[in-house]
Amino acid sequence: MSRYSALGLLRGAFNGQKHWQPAWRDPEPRKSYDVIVIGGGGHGLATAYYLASVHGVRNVAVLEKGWIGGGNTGRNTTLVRSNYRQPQLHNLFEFGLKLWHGLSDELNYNVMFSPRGAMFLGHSDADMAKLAELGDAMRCDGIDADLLTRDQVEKVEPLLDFSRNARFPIEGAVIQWRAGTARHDAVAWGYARAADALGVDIIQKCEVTGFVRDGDAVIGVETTRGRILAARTGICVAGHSGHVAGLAGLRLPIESQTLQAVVTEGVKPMVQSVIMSNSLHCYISQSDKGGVVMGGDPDNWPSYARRGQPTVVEHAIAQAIGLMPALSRLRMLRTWSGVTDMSFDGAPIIGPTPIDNLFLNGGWCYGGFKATPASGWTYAHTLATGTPHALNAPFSLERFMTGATIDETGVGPMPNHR
Amino acid sequence: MTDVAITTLPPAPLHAFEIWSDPHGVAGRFAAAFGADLPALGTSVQAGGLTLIRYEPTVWLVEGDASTLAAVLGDDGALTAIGGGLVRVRLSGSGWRELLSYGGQFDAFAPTFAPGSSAATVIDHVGVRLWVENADSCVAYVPASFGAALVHFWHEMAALVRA
Amino acid sequence: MSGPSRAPDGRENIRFTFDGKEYLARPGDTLAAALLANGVGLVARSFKYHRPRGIMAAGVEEPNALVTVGLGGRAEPNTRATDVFVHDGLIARSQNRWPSLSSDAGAVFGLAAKALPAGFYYKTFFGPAKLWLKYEALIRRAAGMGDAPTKADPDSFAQRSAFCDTLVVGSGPAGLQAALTAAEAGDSVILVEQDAALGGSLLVDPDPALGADWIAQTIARLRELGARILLRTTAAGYWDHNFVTLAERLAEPGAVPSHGFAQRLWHVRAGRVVLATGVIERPVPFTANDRPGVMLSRAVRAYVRRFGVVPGQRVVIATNNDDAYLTAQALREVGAEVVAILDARTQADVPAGFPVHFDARPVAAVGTLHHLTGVTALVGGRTVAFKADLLAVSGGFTPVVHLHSQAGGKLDWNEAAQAFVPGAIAQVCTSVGEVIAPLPAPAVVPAGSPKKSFVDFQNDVSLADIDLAWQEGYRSVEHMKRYTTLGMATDQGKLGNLVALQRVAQEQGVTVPQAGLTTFRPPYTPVTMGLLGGPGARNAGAHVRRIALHDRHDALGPTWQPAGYWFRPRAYPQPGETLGAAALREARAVRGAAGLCDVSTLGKFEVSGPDAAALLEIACATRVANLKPGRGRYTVMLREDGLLMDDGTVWRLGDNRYLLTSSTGGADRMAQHLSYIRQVLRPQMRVSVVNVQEHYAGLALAGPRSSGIIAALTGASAPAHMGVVAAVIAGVPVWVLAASYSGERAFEIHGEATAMGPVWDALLAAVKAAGGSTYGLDAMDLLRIEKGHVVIGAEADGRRGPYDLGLHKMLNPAGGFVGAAGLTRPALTAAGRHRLVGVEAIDGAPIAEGAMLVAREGAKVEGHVTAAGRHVLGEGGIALALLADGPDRLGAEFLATSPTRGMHTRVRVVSPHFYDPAGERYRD
Amino acid sequence: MYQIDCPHCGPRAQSEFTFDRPVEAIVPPDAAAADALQALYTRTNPMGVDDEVWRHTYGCRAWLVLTRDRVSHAIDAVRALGPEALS
Repeated sequence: MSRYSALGLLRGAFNGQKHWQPAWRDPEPRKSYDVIVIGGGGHGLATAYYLASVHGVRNVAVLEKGWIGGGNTGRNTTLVRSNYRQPQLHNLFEFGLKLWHGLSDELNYNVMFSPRGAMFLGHSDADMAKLAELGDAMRCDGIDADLLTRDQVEKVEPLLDFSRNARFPIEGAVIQWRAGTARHDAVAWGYARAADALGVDIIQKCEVTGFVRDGDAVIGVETTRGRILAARTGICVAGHSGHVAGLAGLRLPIESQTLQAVVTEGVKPMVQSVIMSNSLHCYISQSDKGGVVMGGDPDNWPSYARRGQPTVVEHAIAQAIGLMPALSRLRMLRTWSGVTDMSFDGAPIIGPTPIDNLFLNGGWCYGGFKATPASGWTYAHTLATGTPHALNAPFSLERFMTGATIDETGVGPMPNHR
Repeated sequence: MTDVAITTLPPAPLHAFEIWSDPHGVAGRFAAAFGADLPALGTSVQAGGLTLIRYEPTVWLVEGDASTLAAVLGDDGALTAIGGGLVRVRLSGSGWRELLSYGGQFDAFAPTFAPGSSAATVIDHVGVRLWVENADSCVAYVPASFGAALVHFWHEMAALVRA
Repeated sequence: MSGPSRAPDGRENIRFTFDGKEYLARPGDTLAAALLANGVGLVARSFKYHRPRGIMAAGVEEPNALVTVGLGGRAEPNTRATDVFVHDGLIARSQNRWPSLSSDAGAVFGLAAKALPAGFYYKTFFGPAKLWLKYEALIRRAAGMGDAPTKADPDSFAQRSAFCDTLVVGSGPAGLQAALTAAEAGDSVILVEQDAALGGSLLVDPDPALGADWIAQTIARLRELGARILLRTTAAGYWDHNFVTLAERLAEPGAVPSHGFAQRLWHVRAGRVVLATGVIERPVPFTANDRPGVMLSRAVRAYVRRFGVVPGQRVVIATNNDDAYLTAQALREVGAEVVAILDARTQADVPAGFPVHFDARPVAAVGTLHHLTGVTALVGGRTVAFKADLLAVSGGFTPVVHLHSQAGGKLDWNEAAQAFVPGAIAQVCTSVGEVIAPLPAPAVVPAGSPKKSFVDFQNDVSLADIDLAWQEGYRSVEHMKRYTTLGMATDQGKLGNLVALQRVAQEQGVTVPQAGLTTFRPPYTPVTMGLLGGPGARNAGAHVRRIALHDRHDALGPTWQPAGYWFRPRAYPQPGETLGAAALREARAVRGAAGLCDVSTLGKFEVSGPDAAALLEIACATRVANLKPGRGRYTVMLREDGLLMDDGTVWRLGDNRYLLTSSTGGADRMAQHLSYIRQVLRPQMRVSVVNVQEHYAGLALAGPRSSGIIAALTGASAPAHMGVVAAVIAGVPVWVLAASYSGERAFEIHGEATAMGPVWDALLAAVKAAGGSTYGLDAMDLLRIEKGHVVIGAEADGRRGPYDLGLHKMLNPAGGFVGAAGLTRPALTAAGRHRLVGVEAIDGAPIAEGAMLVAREGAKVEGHVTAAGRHVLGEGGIALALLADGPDRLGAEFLATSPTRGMHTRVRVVSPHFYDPAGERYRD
Repeated sequence: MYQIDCPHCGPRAQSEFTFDRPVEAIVPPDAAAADALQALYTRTNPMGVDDEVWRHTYGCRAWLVLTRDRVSHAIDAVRALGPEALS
C-alpha cells in the first residue's frame, strides 16, 4: 500500500501522480475463507478491517453485489454523533465516536471527520427539560453534552429564526461538540484500502444468491461468482437484511423503507454545525463543498426501490425553512434515497442468528453511518469469537421475543411509525 | 383570474349516522320515511329538512335535526353528535375548484365531482370533507381546531391566485 | 474588434448591472445574451482552481456562467446567466472570487493544480480531528459558489395539483406536435416549456417545411382545445404512477413578482407523459477547453439567430458531426468569418464553401483572461495555429433522458451517436423527437493535455482526473463520480458525464455501456427550496391547533404552551408574577378552594352499540363490561407489544353508550387504533366508534369547593367520585364526569364545543366567587405529581409496561385485550426494571426534571426523574422517578444529578403518592 | 406519490392514505401469545409483491388491502377490508 501524505502529492506534481497504486485489489474469489462478510458497505468493510487488524483474522472475503459503499454508506447525510438517551445506544455510539476521532490516521485515509458539533434544538421549556435529560444521561456515562441558551445557539447558528413569534421558537439546545460529519464515501474507501492491505479480499459484483447448509449450520454461500465456503458468515446488508436473511429461511424484525435526503447547490458557509430538532423531524448541515444537506422522516411504508415520494421531502424542506428562513432561495440540487433496515425497536441487531455460524448485523434504521466503526468493531469481535462483545450483547436478535427491546423513541413495534 | 368567496358558516347540528347491521333494512326504512334513497358513497341527498352526505362506507354526515333518524336506525346503527368539532366553510364563486387545487392533491375539476358530490381529502395538511352544494359553491367541513388556519390559508391563496 | 458583440438596434431599453457596471439589454435577452451583446467575456470563476470562465451554453446546461442575482431575501446565488431573462433593474454579481473577478486570489489554487489532483484531500490533512477542523474551515471558505443568503424570503410560493390525460414536456417541434395530436384526440393536455418561448429548436433552426407561422398556429389551436401551456416551467421530477413535479417561474430570478406568487410548484398526475426533451450538445476535451470564448456550437447559433448576438468575429469550429455546419452557416449570415472547421471525421458529406479540415482536432485554446485569441489544432497529424476569437465546439449530442430514467425507464446505447437513448419503460410514457434520434457523432480521441482538458467544468474535473481515478481503482462509474466529483456540480454533469465515459472507454479498453452510467436523480435542474417548502414554510409545515375557547383564555392573558400542534394555557400569571409563582398560586387554589382548567384537547371517543363494551375490552387492558351505567373508571390502553400506549377514563353514559377519553398527544394514534380494532379485527361487531375529540370542549373543575359549584350550577347534587351525569349548565347540556387528576374532588364538564362559552363563564364566575382560580398546565403538573398520577410522554414514555408503573393489578384477568400477548414476555417483569417511585429532596431543595439517579457522583445511573415538582401546600422538592426495582427500595437515598444544569440534589425514595394516598379528598 | 384506487372513492393520491402493516402481521387479540409475537415481530419483508393493510385515513377512513410491489411500486390490486354498509 502506497502511503498517503502531502509529500506524496507533491511528488506527484512532478510525475503526473502516476505513482499511486490502486486503493484495493480486484481479486478472484477463493474457494473458502475463515469469514465471509456479505455486504461491502462501510459496516462490512469496517468489520473486515477489524477482523484483520484486531483479531488477526485475515482470510476474509467481503462480498458486494454492486460496488463498495454503494448502498446507504454513499447515501446518508454523513452525521456522526453519540447523543442517545438509552445507555446501550450511547455507549455503543460513543465507542464508535472515539474511533472516529482517530480514524483518518488509523486508516491513513482522510475520512474528513469534522467534529463541528451536533445540536438538538429545544422549542419550549418542556423540550429543554427533555434535552437536559438526554445530556444528563450522556454526561453520567462520560459522554460530552452541553446545554446552550438561546443566545449561545445564536452565536453558533446566527441564521436560525430567533424571533419570538416563530412557529417553533428557539429556546436553546443540547450540543455534543465532539459530534459532527464525515465524508461518507471516504469511510468505505478508507476501510477497504486498509482491509485490503491486510489481506482481505474485497470482491465486487458478487451477489449472494443462497446459503450452503450443513444441517443446522451455514458453511458458505452461493454467489453469482460461484460457491464460496466459510467457517463463519456474517450478513451486513442494511436495507436488504430481510431479503438476504430470507435466503437462509430467516424472518427478521425488520422492514425496509425508503429514506430520502436532499442537498442544495453549494454556497459559502452558512451552517456551522449539525442542526436537529425532534419537534420538527428534520436535520440540517453543510458539506465541505458548500451544499446544505438535509433529511427528514422516512417514507413510512415498505419499499426497496430507492425512489421516494416527493411531498415527503417537500415537507422536510418546509420545516427546514421554518427553522432557517435564509434557506429559501437556495436551490435543491439533488434528492436521493436509501433503503433503510427499520428494526422493530429502532435499534440495531448485532449478533448470532438461530442458524449456526450465521451472524447478523442489521436493523440500523436511518442511523447506521455514525456507527460504522463501532458496528465493524463489535461485529468483528462477534465473528472472530462467536460471541458478542459487551457493547453489542444487548443488541441481540432474541430481545424482541424476550421484551428487552431498546427503544430510543418509545414508538414500539411499528417501524412505519418510527 | 378567478373569483371565490370564503365564508365561515355558523354552527349547525351535525351527526354521524352509522349503520352496523342490516343496511338494506335501514335503507328501506329511510326511503319510506324520507321518500329518498340513502346516498351512495361520494354523494348526498337532501330530504325532510336534512342533508345526508356519505363520506365513509358505513357513515353518513347528517346536517339538520337528526332526531327523526333514530327510528330509521332502530338497533342497526347509532347517531352521534359531532357538530361541535366541525367548522363549515363555504367556498363560493366560479373559482372554488381552482382554489381547492392549491395545497392538496385532489382533483376538484373531475367531472364526477359534480353538484351533490362529496369527498374527503387533505388540504394544506388538514383533513377536510367537501360537499358540492351547487355549481358555484362548495362547503368544506373542517376540524374546528384547524378552521382558523385553513381559512387563513384559503384567503392567502385566493388573494395570490386572483392577483 | 474582437470577442462577442451586438450592433444596437434601438430596442436596448432594459437596464441591468453586472458587478456594479450598468449595461443595456433587449427584451427577450437572457442575461448571458445581454452580457455577450455588451462584449463581456469573463463571467465567473471555477470551483476548485478559480479558472476564468465565460459563457459556454445557451440553456440550462450552462456549467460556467453562474452569478448571483437579486438582493436581500430574493438574492439567488448560482443562477445560470443562460437561465435568467433580463428584467429592468436586474442586479447580477459574479461569485467565488476575491477581491474581484479579474484579479482573483483564489487562482493560486490553479498554480498548485499539479499537486491537487482528484481526491487529493483523502491523502493529506492527517492528525487529530480538531486539526482537520481548522484546515476544513479554510477549505469551506474557498469552496461553495455564491454567497449564502442571510435574509428571509419576502415572496410567496404556491403548490398546486393538476390532472391531465397527456403531459408533454418540451415544446420543440416534436413536443408541439404531440400536444396537438393529443388535444385533437380529445385529451386534456398540459404542455410545459422551460424556456420563455415555445418552439424549442425551431427558435434557432426554423423548419421551412413547417412554415413560418406553424408555432403560432399550433399554439392557437392548442389554446382553443383547452390545453394548458406553461412557460418558464421545468419538469423537475418524474415519480411513481406518472406523478410529475413542475417548477414554474412566475417572476425571473432576482425580480420582484409583479403580482401573486414568485413561483408555483405543480403536482401533476398524468394519464400519459410525452417526453420531447431534446438533446444537449457535448463539449470537446482539449487544453484550456474551458476558456471564455469556447462555446458550444448550437449555443453560438442560438446567440446569433435568436438574440442577434455575434459571439465572435473570427471563428474556429471543432466538430465530429454535421450539425456544426449549420452554425457555420449562421455565422456567415451575420458576417462573421469562419476561419476553419476542424472536423474530426476523416470524411463526410458536408456543405461546400467552408474551410473544412478533416481528421482535425483542437489541441489547445489560447487567449487572455477575457477573450480567446487563438486555437491550435492537429490537422491530419500536423499542428496548425489559427487566430480566432471564438471556438465553437460540438462533440455530439446527449439526449435528455433524465426524466425517462427517473421514471424507471431503461436506457439503450446508440453507438453511432455515442449516446444513451430512452429504452423500455413501465410507466405510461413515450419519448419523441431528437431525444430518441440523436445525430451520429463518432468518438474522438482528444489531442490536448489531459490535465488541462476539462470534462466537468464547474468542478474542474479533467481527463487526467478520470485517468487517475481508474489508476487508483475507482472504476465503477459511481466511484469515479464520487472520487473526482464529476457531475456533482450545479449542472449535474449534463455536459461532461458522457465525455468522461468516453475517456474511460478509450483508455481502459471497455465500452461506454460497460463503463456504466450514473443514476439520474431529481430534479432535472435545481429547484428553489422555498418553492418546494411552499406556503407551509411560513409555519414550518405545522398549523397551530386552536382550542374552542381560545379567545376566552386569551382575554385572561395566559402564557401559551405548545402541546403537539395545540396551544394550551400554561399558566395565567398576574402582573409581575413569574410563571413558577403563578403555577404554585393556581395549584394552591385547587388544593384550597377550586380551580378551572381547559382539558378540551383530550382524546374522546363515543362508542355505541350492543358490542360497545366488548370492543372496549379489546382496546382497554382493564375490565369495562362490569361498569355500571353512570359510572366510570381509569383505564390503560396497551400497544401490541404490551407496553403502555395511552391512558384515560372510560364512562358508561347509557346501557350501550360509552365515552372513552385518552391523552391529548395520543388522540390521533388512538383514533387510528380504535378504527383498526373495529374495522380490521372485529368487522362483525355491532358498534359505532366516533371520534368526538373536537366535538366536546372539556373543562376540569377541581378543588374542595367544586362539588358545591356543580350542585349550584346544575341544580342537582354532584355525582360521586367516578360517577357521570347529564346536566345543564348555563342552559347548555353537558356531561359531568366526576374524575380527578389533581387529587381533589373534581369534575370534567364536557359539552358541545361551539356552545361552551357560557358554561366557561358560569364556572369561572363560580370559581372566583369561591376564592379559586383558573389553572394551566404547570399547575396541573404540580398537582398530578404530588398525587402520583402518571402521564403519557413522561412516565409512560413508550418504554414502560403496566408493571413498571404499578398498574399491573388493574389488568383484565380475562385477557383478550390488545397487548396481552406482548405482556407475556419475561423481560417486562424482570428484575432491574425501572419502575415508578416518588423521590423527595432530603434538604428540601428543588429537583431537576430529567436528572439521573445515582448512588453517588460517578456511580452508575439507576434511574431518572420523570417529572419534578414540589409540595403544593408545604415546602420542598418532590418528583416522580423511574428507578431500577424502585418499589423495593423505598427509603434508599440517591443523588438526583443534572450535570448539564449543575443541579445535584440528595433525594430519598418514597411512594409516588405524596398526597392523600387513601383518596379521602374524593369524598364530599 | 402513488395513485391508489380506493374501492370506495376511486383513484386518489397516496397522501390521503397511511400504511399500517403487512397482512401477515394482523394479530387477532385472542391469538396464542407465541403466535401473536411471531406475527408481530417477524416479517417476510419481501423484495417483491406483498399484501399490505393500508387505510384511507384522510379520505373515507376505510381499511384496504393493497397488493403492491415493493420494488416497482406497481399496485396490482386493492380490496376493501372491514364492514361495508350498502356497498
